[in-house]
Parts: sequence; structure tokens; C-alpha cells
Amino acid sequence: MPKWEHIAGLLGLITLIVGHYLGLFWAPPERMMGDVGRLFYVHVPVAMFAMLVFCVAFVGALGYLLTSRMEADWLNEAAIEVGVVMNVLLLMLGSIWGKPTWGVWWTWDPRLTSATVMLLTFVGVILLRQATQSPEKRATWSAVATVLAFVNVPVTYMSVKWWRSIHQMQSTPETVSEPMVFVFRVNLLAMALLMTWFIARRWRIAKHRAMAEAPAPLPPAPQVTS
Amino acid sequence: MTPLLAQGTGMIQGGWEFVWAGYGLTWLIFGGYAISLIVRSPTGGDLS
Amino acid sequence: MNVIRQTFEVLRKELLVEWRSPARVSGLFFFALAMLLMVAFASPTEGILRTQAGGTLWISLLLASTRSMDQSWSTEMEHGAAEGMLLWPVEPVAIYYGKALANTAILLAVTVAIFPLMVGLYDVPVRGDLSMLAAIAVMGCAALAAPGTLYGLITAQARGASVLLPLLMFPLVVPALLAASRGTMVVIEGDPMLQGSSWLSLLVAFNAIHWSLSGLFFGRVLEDG
Amino acid sequence: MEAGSAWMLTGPNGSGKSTMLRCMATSLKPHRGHILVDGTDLWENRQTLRAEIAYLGHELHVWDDLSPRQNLQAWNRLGRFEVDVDALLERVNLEPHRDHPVRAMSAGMKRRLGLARLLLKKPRLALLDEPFGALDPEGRELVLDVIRELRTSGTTIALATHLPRIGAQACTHGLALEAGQLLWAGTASGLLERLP
Repeated sequence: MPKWEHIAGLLGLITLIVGHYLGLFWAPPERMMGDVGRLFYVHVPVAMFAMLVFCVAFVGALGYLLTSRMEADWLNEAAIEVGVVMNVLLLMLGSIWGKPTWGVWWTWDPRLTSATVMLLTFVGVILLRQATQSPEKRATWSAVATVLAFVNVPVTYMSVKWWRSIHQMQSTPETVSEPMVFVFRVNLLAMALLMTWFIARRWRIAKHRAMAEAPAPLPPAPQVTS
Repeated sequence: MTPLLAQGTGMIQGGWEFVWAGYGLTWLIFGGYAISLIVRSPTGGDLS
Repeated sequence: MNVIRQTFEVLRKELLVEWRSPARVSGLFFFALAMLLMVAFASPTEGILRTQAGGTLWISLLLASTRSMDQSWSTEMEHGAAEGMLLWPVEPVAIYYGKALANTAILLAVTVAIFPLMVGLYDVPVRGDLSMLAAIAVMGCAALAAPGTLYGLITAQARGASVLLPLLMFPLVVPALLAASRGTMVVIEGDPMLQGSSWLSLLVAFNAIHWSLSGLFFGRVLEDG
Repeated sequence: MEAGSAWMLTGPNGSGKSTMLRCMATSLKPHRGHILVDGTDLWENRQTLRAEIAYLGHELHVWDDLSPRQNLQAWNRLGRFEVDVDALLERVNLEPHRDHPVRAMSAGMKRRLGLARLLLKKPRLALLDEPFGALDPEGRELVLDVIRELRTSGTTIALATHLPRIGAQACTHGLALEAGQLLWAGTASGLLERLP
């Protein structure tokens, strides 16, 4: 049985513990936001990897559309689920960070809004996957919906930006010092390793389920008598 | 809850409860998802 | 070209079906009208209705469009005519563009019928450029029809289609809904800063992306269905 | 299968008759194996070969809201066939119903419309799935007539039926299927003799 992803997962767990320790106790308070700025080390890596995991789903979708190989569909399925988990976490973290800095749990900021729309889209894809039994149909539909959703993300971002520009814009000061960059990188590495484990495990579940529901192979054709 | 806006120094003071909530939530969700992956994995709880 | 001719024939067939069963288009109209009335009942003051008019109009059209896409594909699935066209053979691209154009036309007809009623019911003073408004209406309807026609085919074959279609369509058309609502509103209000054209260009970009991508994928979805 | 021959598929429900016809119609992709047409793979070349295959399945491929005449005209235009639709309607005996919506017609009438739709095409291969279902004796005679006519114009025919005695009147060959397996192949009259 393959174990390579467990090595990544274990390393990811250790790196995450180190990264969070550094973020909480070692890194200096942020210049503008003080200790609240420590949320940077969880929030930004999660945001970046939520996007990156959806990129993986996009690659899986394109792969399926081009090659019709089920492995690509399993990758799509795995990455969408992991991406949705990351996206939910991202929105909650954004909300937690927004309260002390902006004074509100929620604001119609372009990033927040397009992240929410992205979550809704991919939840739709998961529900679509569950609405059919046929593996080929499921794979095609999911791939098409993933590509459309993915292409739509920048358009949504732009449209929300224009929509908000008529009211007011929120600016987040990003003043980053040397030790902060180091802590940030440690946390990015942790996230990369953990995502590898998540996607790989979820891929195996998809593969196993596909094998279980595949029809038994037909017996060899008999000789025809006439 | 009062917003911890900039006071004098230009730096937001306090707010450790938000930091703990953020880091804790990350562990909670990653842990929960990891457990769900292990439970659903083809070999059951066995991770090989 | 054969594809263009077939697109035209599919469009012609679609419009003939709508013409033979006028209850469907008028049903969409009354659905959208009922939405306008319901929003009015749910609003605390009449002033809100006026400022919300653009958004309410497009939300009504969006909801009506999900019904329309459902119907458009249920007639096609009833006796397997969609598969019949594929095997005839009709180019899948022609089936998609024919149906999407027909759906755009139907939505546009509902828009034309509902708009004066909204202006009257919500007491909206129309000061802006009507040709700009018409352009936004056309582009907005096309933007709803493009993903709707593709997802309508998918959800027509899925379990729980009636809830899946809006679920898939709504997040996808957020940019179009924003642009159409804001665009309609600023044009109605007179548009001194000429924001209408930037909303219109967003709609044009959305349409360009979705009309081409959906056309590209449609054949694959129909073939695997 | 040589041109102008007619093959009759028989077998109990679920034996794979319809699946086989759907694969030949390129409505289904074969899970295993290939169907060859003149030495080339049918599924790989489906875009061009579909123009030469006509298929009448359980689904009639018609629009409920249109009349038979409008249906046939639409299919006629979509395929650029230029067939005289009114003469065709007369042939399948739908002339009195030609302007009523299909929705209001009986099952037998709808089958006749499906048959008329098949005749718009000039196929090299015609596939008929249970063509006698829901039809009265006169309608069955019409189907047999159509099969004979298609054969004389060089069309190869495959039809699936659980009424082999009727089918054999117009077919040359017979195949018996069971549970996805070919049990017996030979002439249509030979198949009839082997039936209980």
C-alpha cells in the first residue's frame, strides 16, 4: 500500500505545529494591527491554498475533458471537496479577523464576496455530483461545471470590485517585516504538505468507491453455433 | 463587544481572543476533516 | 455554413414550440410579475422600491429564467428529441446556440412586457438613455440564457433538478446580475457619470466568455447524457 | 451484414436487444469491443456515419407541442432532406391528424409518426426497436411494407422484436440473444423453427 502521502501528512502536521507556535509566540506584533495581526499566518496561507486547491480541481476537470480518464475525475472530486473545506475555513477566519480590524463580522468587500460566491459554486458542483449514478455523466458534468466556475471567479471579483467602488473601498495595510516573512513561509509549507495529504487521501476514497460501483467484467463471448 | 480600533499608538491593542479563535478554528476544521478522511478511507481506520 | 443553417432551424423550431404553447411564455410573464408584487408587499417603504427597482427586475427575470430553462429542456426530453437531434445528425453546437438564442428571445419578451409595469408599479422616473437600457436588457437576458441553457440540459437528467438548476446557475450569474441591476439603475437615474457603459462592457465580457465556453462543452454534455 | 439484408433480434426482456441497437445507433458507447462499419470503427466515426443510420427506438424523438406535420417539417429541414411531408403523412395514415399536437395522439398514432420520421432519411442502416408495439394489424402490415421497401433500395435493417413470427415475414436473418450473449444465429425461418 502506498504510504508516501502519510510522510507528507506527518511532516505537514509537525510544520503546522511549529508554524503556529512561531506565529503565536515568536513573531513580533504587527505594526498596525498588533497581536491581531498574528491571524495573518493562518488566514493568508488558507486563502492562497483554497485558491490553489481549486486550481488542482480545474486541472483535474481539464484532464478529464481532454483524456476521459477517470483518474482525472477522482482528482477533480478530491480537490473540490478539500477546496470547499478550505473555503469554509477561509470565510470563518476572514470574519474573525474582520471583527477587530474593521469592527464588523462581515463586509461586502470584493475578496470576501467573491470567495463566498466561489464557495457556493463549488458546493453546487458537489451536489451535482451526488445527483447522478452514472460515473461518466458525473465526471463530464462536474468537469464542465468546474471549468465554468473557475473561469467565472476573476469575472466575479472584478464585478464586485466595480460594484463596491461606487460606495467605499476597504484597504488592508500589508506591512511585512523580515521575521514575519519567515513565519509566513513555514506556515505556507505546512499548508502545502497538509493539502497533499488531504487530496491524496480523498483521491483514494474516490478511486475505491469507483472500483466498488464498477460493473463486473463480462464473461468471455461464447462460440456461436449456427 | 467594542471594536478594538487604533488608539494613540496607531496599533490595535489586545484582541488575543480573536487570534486564539482563528488558530483554534484552523485546528478544529483540519482535525475534523482529517478524521472524516480516515473514517471514510477504503481500509477503514487502518491508514496503510 | 451548415452549422449556421442548423442553428437557425433549431431556433425556428424552438420559437414554433413556444408559439404553439403560448401558456408557457405567459406563465413566465405572470411569474415575474408576481415576483414584483411580492417584493412590494415585503418592502417596508415605497421609497425602497424605487431605489431597488433595477435589482428587483433582474431578480424576477433570474427566477423566471430558471423556470424557462426547465421547460425548454423538459419538452426536449419528453420523447428524447434532444438525442434524436444528436443522431440525426444535427451539430451539437447548433443545438446549443439555437436553444440559447430562443431562450434569450423568450426572456427578452418577458423583460419588454414586465419593464413598463415595473416603472408604473414602483413609480420609477425614467430619465436615462433608452437605447442604452435596451442594450443592457439584451445583454442581460443573453447572460442568463447562456449558462442556463447548458445547465438546464444537465439538471434535466439529474435527480432533484428543480433545486439544482438555481443552485448551479445563481453563483455563476452573479457578475451578470450585478452588472445588469446596477446598469439598469444608473441608466434609469440619468447616468451623468456614464457608468452604464462600463456595466454594459462587463455584460459583454461575461457573454463572450459564457457563450463560447458553453458552446464548446455542450456537445460533450449531450453526448455523455 | 450485407446490403439489403434484414436481421431480426429476439430474446427475453433484458437480453440486450435494445442495448445492441442503441450501440449500433451510436446512442450508447460500447463498454467493450467495437462495432465495425466497412472496416472502420463506428463510435470513432460517429459524426459522419450518423447521417447514414436511422433509428426508431422506444423514444420517438418528436416534440409533443408540435403537430405531426410540423414535427416532420422540422426534422426535414434539420437534415436538409426535402421530402414531401404531406405525402409521407398520407402513407402512414396520419393525414387526418396532421395538424393536432402530438400530445393528444394515441400511442399507435405516435408510433406511426415515429415511422414516418424514420422515412425522412435515406439510410444505409435502419434500426427498429420493437416496431410492432402499440400498432394494430394494419399498422404492423405498414411496418412490414416499409421494411421490404427499404430492403429493395439497398438498406440494411436490424430490428428487435418479441414478435418473431411477424418479423420473420420481412426478415432474412435471425439472431437469438439471452443475457447479453448470442445464443443462435441463422436465417429468419430457421429461427422460427427453433422456437417452441
